[in-house]
Parts: sequence; C-alpha cells; structure tokens
Amino acid sequence: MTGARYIADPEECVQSVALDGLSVLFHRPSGMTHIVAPPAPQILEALRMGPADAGEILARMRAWYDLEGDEAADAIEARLEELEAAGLVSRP
Amino acid sequence: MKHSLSLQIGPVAFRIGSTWAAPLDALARLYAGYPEPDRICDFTVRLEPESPWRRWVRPSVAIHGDYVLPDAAPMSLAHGLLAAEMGMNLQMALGQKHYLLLHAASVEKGGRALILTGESGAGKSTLAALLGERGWRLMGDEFALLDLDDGRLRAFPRAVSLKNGAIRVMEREVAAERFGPRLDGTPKGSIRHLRPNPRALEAMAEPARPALILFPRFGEATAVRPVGQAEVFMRLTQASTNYVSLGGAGFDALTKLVDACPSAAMDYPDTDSAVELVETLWEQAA
Amino acid sequence: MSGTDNKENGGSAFVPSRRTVLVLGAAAASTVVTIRPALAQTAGSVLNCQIPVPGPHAAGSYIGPDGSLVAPGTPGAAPPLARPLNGEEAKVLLRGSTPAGVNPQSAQAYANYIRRLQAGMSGFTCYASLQMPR
Amino acid sequence: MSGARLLVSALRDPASVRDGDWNALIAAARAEQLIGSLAFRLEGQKLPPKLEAILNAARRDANQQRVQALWEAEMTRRALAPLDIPMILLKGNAFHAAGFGASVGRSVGDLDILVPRESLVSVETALIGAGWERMKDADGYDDLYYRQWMHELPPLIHRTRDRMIDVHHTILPTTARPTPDAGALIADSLLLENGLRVLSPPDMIVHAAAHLFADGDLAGGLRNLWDIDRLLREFAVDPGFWPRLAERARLHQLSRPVALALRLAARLYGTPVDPSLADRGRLTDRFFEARLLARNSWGQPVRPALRFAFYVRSHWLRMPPLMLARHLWVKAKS
Repeated sequence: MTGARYIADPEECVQSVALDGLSVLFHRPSGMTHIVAPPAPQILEALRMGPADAGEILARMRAWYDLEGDEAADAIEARLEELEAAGLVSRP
Repeated sequence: MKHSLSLQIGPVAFRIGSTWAAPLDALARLYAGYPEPDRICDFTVRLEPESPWRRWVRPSVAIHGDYVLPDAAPMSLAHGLLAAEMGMNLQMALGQKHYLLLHAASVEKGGRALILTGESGAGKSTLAALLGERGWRLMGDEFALLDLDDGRLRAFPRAVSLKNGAIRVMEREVAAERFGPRLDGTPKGSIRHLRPNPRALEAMAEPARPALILFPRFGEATAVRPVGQAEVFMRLTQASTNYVSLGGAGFDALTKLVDACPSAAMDYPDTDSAVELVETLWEQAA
Repeated sequence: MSGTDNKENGGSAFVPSRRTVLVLGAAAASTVVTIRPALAQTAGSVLNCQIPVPGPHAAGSYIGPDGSLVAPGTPGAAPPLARPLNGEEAKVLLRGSTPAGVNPQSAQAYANYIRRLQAGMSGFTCYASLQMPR
Repeated sequence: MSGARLLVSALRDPASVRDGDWNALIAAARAEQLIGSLAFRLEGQKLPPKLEAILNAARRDANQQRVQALWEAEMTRRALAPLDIPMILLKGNAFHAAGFGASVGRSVGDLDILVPRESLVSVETALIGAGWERMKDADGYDDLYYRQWMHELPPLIHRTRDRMIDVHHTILPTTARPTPDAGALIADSLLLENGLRVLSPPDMIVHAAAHLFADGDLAGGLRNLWDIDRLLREFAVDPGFWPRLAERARLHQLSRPVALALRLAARLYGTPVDPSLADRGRLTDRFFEARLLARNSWGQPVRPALRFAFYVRSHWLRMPPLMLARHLWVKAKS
C-alpha cells in the first residue's frame, strides 16, 4: 500500500532540546513549541532524507533501529497525521 | 485623567489614572516608601466609570488601560484599591514582552532565587510572604520576571495580596502599619494587602540567579516528590502569560532555566512545616 | 541551532544508533503536545466574571456530555443553565464536583462546555482568568 | 496635544520627536495598535533608555506576530491546497506575505482571505476538516445574516491554534451601495514565491480605502491610514501606478473612498498623492480627521457624539434602511 507522501522542514527550522526522554521542539516557521515523544522525533529525522510515505519511512527507520510494535505502518500513519496537524510535516 | 499616580515596582513603572480620588489615595498609602518611579512608564492603567452616569449612580470601577480584556466586569468603588492592583496585573499579564513572566512567587537568599509556583490556592503567596519575614528577601508574591538575556530573575515586589485565612497568618507576623485596609465581600472573599518589608524594597533592583523551583501544595501531609524536567517545562509554560508570544527567546530562556534548576513538588499541612521543608530542600539544592 | 545539538550532547533519542530499540506504540497513542498560548495569555486577574452556559449565541441549545451544543431535548444532553455561572461555581465544576443548584448528572457536560470555550466566545476570558488566582 | 496627534506626528516625522509626553505617545500607539510600527519608525533616533527598552520589546513582539501571521496563512494554504482554487490574502497578512514596507511592525489579528464565491462551501468544508470550528451556532440569525448579506462566511476559529479566519468572497457587504468586481480582484491577483496570493497593488489600495471609509466606523482608522501611506509610497515609484489606481477605483465603484483616503493620508501623514485622484478637499474631511484623532493623552477615546455618528454611518453604508431597522431590532432583542 502506498499512502500519502510527506515532507519535513529542514533541520535548521527546528531547535530541539532533550528533557527526560522527550524532545522539546521550537519550530521556527510557526513560532510554536511542541513536546514530542518517540517515535515522532525519529520520523522527522527519517523525513529529512527526502519526501516519503509511511512505508518508506519505516524502511529508513529499520536501518537505524530495532523496531518494536505490531501494525507498524498504521502507527507511522497515525503519527504522520498528528505531525501534519501540528504543522511539523506537510504534503508536497 | 482627574487623578493620577505613578508607581515603580521592580523594573516596571506604572501610570495609574482614576476618575475618583479614593482608589489612588489608598494606593499611595499602601505603596509608601517605594522608590521614585521612572518618568517613562511601561504601562498605563485607567480606573473609570463603565458609563458616564456610573460615576455617580452606584459607582462601579471599570479596569482599562493599554491592554484590556473584553469580558472583565466592573468592581464596586469600595474595592477600588483591588481594582488598581488588578489593573496593574492585567497589564503585566497581557502586555509584558520584555521578560518571561511566570505566575510564581520568588524569594532570594545569598544572591540565589527560589521560585514557588503552582495552581491557585497552593499557598505560594502566603509562603513567600512568610519566608520574606524569616530571613529571605521577598522578590514577589505573584509574578516572577525571567530576564531573557542573562537568565536572572528580576524582583517584582508589589504589595502581597492576602486572601481569607492567610490574612490572620500574616497579621500575627507583621506590624499593622504595613497592611492596607481589609476588603470584605470582594468576588474572591476577603482581601488585605501587605507592603513588603524595607529590605525587599531597598533591594528591588537587584536580580538573582534562579537556584530551585518548587511546586508547593497546601493541605496535604508533608511529602516531597521529584518532577521530571519535561513536566517542569510544561508546567512553567502553563504558568507563563507570555511564553508563546516571546517565541524563540522564551524557548531559550525557559529550557535553560529548566536545565539549570533542580525542582520538586512539595505537599504541606501548615505554613510552619512548609517553611521548614523549604529550608531543608534549599540546603539540599545548594 | 537545530537538532544537531542532541547529536553533540549524545544520548538523545534522535541519535540514529543501530542498536537502539524503538517502540512504535499503538496507533491511538498521541506523541505530540503543542504548547498553547490561549489560556495563559489572556488570563488576567479578572474577578467578577460570568460564564453563561450556553452563551447567548446558542441560547436554548442543550449541552452534550462532551460539552458540544446539541438540539434541545437530545437524549442524554443537559439543559441550558437558567443563570450564568460565577467564577467560583465554574471552578467547582472544573474540579469534577457539583456546585449548589446544578444537577449532578449534568455537571460533567457543563464542565466540558467550559473547557471548550475559545477566544471570542462569551465567558472565555472568565474561564481564562480562573487559570490564574486572585 | 492629543495622544493621537502626537502619534501621527511621530510616525510622519520621527526626527521631530523631542523630549515630550512619552507616556501619552505610548498609550495612544498601543490603543491604535500602532506600537510596533512606531517602534520600528523610531529606530535609530536618540531616545531615553527606558523608552528604547519599551520600543525594543514592541519590535520583538511585532516580529513574533509576523511569524504567527505568516504561519496561519501557510496552514490555511495547506488546508485549501487540494481544492486548487486561488486563495488571496488580504490586509495585514498580505503585507507581511509580500514583504511590503507596510508590514514593518504591523500587528495582525485575524486572517482574512478572499476566495471565489462559488468555492465558499468547499472552502468552509476543507477548513472544518483541517481543525477550524464555527464560533457561532449554525442556525442563529447571525449566521443567516452572514450567509445572505455579508461578504464573508461566519468567522471560524482553529481548534488548537486559537486563531480566527474570515473567508470573504468580495471586499464589501453585498448590501453596500458600491459593488466591487470580485472576479477582477481575483483575476489580477499576484502569485508570490511562497505560493501565497495577494491583491494587485492598485486593488490593495482600493480595498484598504473601502475597508476604512465604506465599511467600518473608523475604529482603528489611524492604522489603516498608515497602511495606505506606506503602500502608496512604495507603489508610486512605478510611474504607471496612479492611472491604474484611478482605473481600478472606477471599476470597483470606489473612486470616492479612494479619493478620501488619499486626501486624509496626505493631511495626516504627508503622503505624496496624485492631486487629480485625490480631488478637491471637502468640508466633511475635517470630521473624518477629527474622528481619526479622537484619542487623548491617556489613550482614552474622546468625542463620544462624533464616534456615535460614525457608528451609525457605518451601518447606514452597509445596509438599505429597511434591513438596517430589522438588524437593529433583532440585535436589540437578543
């Protein structure tokens, strides 16, 4: 299945500080602060390699991490929708 | 305006105008001994009738100024002092863009500041007032101002606003001359203002480096619990009236504060054990 | 400067280290919380305020259990309150209790209605002011 | 000197600002939502340090408002992108998106956009799908009033960002006497590099003048007139601008408000304008000027009778008399 493709802002648009396992992000284009939990920061990192759909993102993340969890693609889709609503990713 | 008065509180100067003399007379008495205000004021507050005839008929004070809230209801002229205080609060809450404004009490010792923040009724105001009489310097009971450039806390020692039970606690501690009139039947119950002591006023221009953040809660058995940094960050953004509007500068200042400062939540059953608990936690943090 | 801070600091969740285990979690588990300005920003120390439930724009509407406006007489919905709530009553509701004169079965719906108030709606600044004591 | 008068002369000629009533200047600038514009205008002047600190905070705040305004426009663009229709930013958002001089320090509140009338329903559906909510009950008189007669949808507010959007299909209420050519506004709009659209320069002036003199009661008028001053100075560099402005003002049936805007901008801010467009001054210009300057050194509104007259005028302009009567009747009962 190929879902919607997404893009993320370049790295310099997001300032990040790690606080006990969570990331606090300052998103410069919006001036908004988001507190994000894994796997959201990892999805953003994977998207910085270029536009991708959930399946491609999963493949990129598998190269870096041992992934745990069933219905991985669904979980990634759900995270992408959240990140899209927050304005951290968009459709090209 | 017919009557006017300027006040300097920490780094902030207010210009307060009023249709009636009484609220400003009360304000001048309460703020006796404060330093001469800057000629240029940060904010203008206006106490004026809601409509022209309300100046005479059942007079009610509308709180206006540089920044206003649309739904704010007017107050009785008898509570004009409170209206003036609220007018200043309102300007700070809506218009302060120079410092990161935290809704928190703060006290200082040895150049280092303790920040007390928490929900309404947590007792931080009373606790700060009490600490201010017992060896600490009161920096403020309501707003703490974090300098965006150097990360230090600036004092904002306005008159402490004591509510209901807290009034008696402080009346036992402080001479009568430092109190304002007791205001009964205000929308939040009985209120009495307390002028900070001379030490707090003399040192109001001296900043302090934040050293400990506490989240006190009144009415529970004594307990201390750690609070994770992410939670501290989240709570402080919710305690700030201007975090979002400061953008990146606010983010930098707040993440640095959370990173540099230890913090804890503390429950306390009464004010004496609270003071004791604060001293213990302060020593541990040092 | 951006996410690279974390790589330099080390130990961050960002670091693409091959042996790290990453739990994806359930689709329904939310992972993004956005810091909102509205309440804190508009919060002033406004005392004497009132919250009509519902506001004049929706006079006559009933309040669903989630706080939404629904047609009058909708089963399971709470009727409009005869008079506006004052700040103290709203606080009691938001704590999960029932103020005097309010039907306990409807309290949850009213509390949710108040939570959903937004800038520009009648009662919003009152709700906002409750976030700040005094 | 009145607070508003102080503000106008400081904006017009920053070098003229001398040690004066700074508190009055600040109060008036905040009341007129011009503190950001003033702060940038006075940058580089020799000022007392305390005033400099206040203006510095205002500049920082204005920059943050700019970020928020552009972001709201971008999120709206994303929400409407699947519809593939022109979405044109209006007023403050447009100045910021286009980077015009008028955007320097300009405060922005709601987002105003213009879309083709036939797309209104799909625009509303798309916005609601992307997190915007109706602020008012869909069945009320207000809603009906908006849908039947106004030039916009009932306002929507975003669920998490708490920002309002006004979706217009033209620039004046359909009941107002002039009928601007909405199709021409859209057809001539400019596509910016960032994918956003704004009105063409002459249409932007026509809209600003319509908004100021043919729609509202002149509340906040000093800011709108300052917009017009900044825009005209920038646009008039192009020698073909004035004739095109004349032509567009005629097309949109708004030559008189445009002429009035030019005269008042010249009077208050010293804006260089084409005399043939500005027309001869009228006796009534003085009332407009007095209304715009009705604010004292405490930032208080003054001249209540004059304000009320302009309030009534604004309703008169928007509605035919019978409808006005019905509107006021319904409002009075609620």
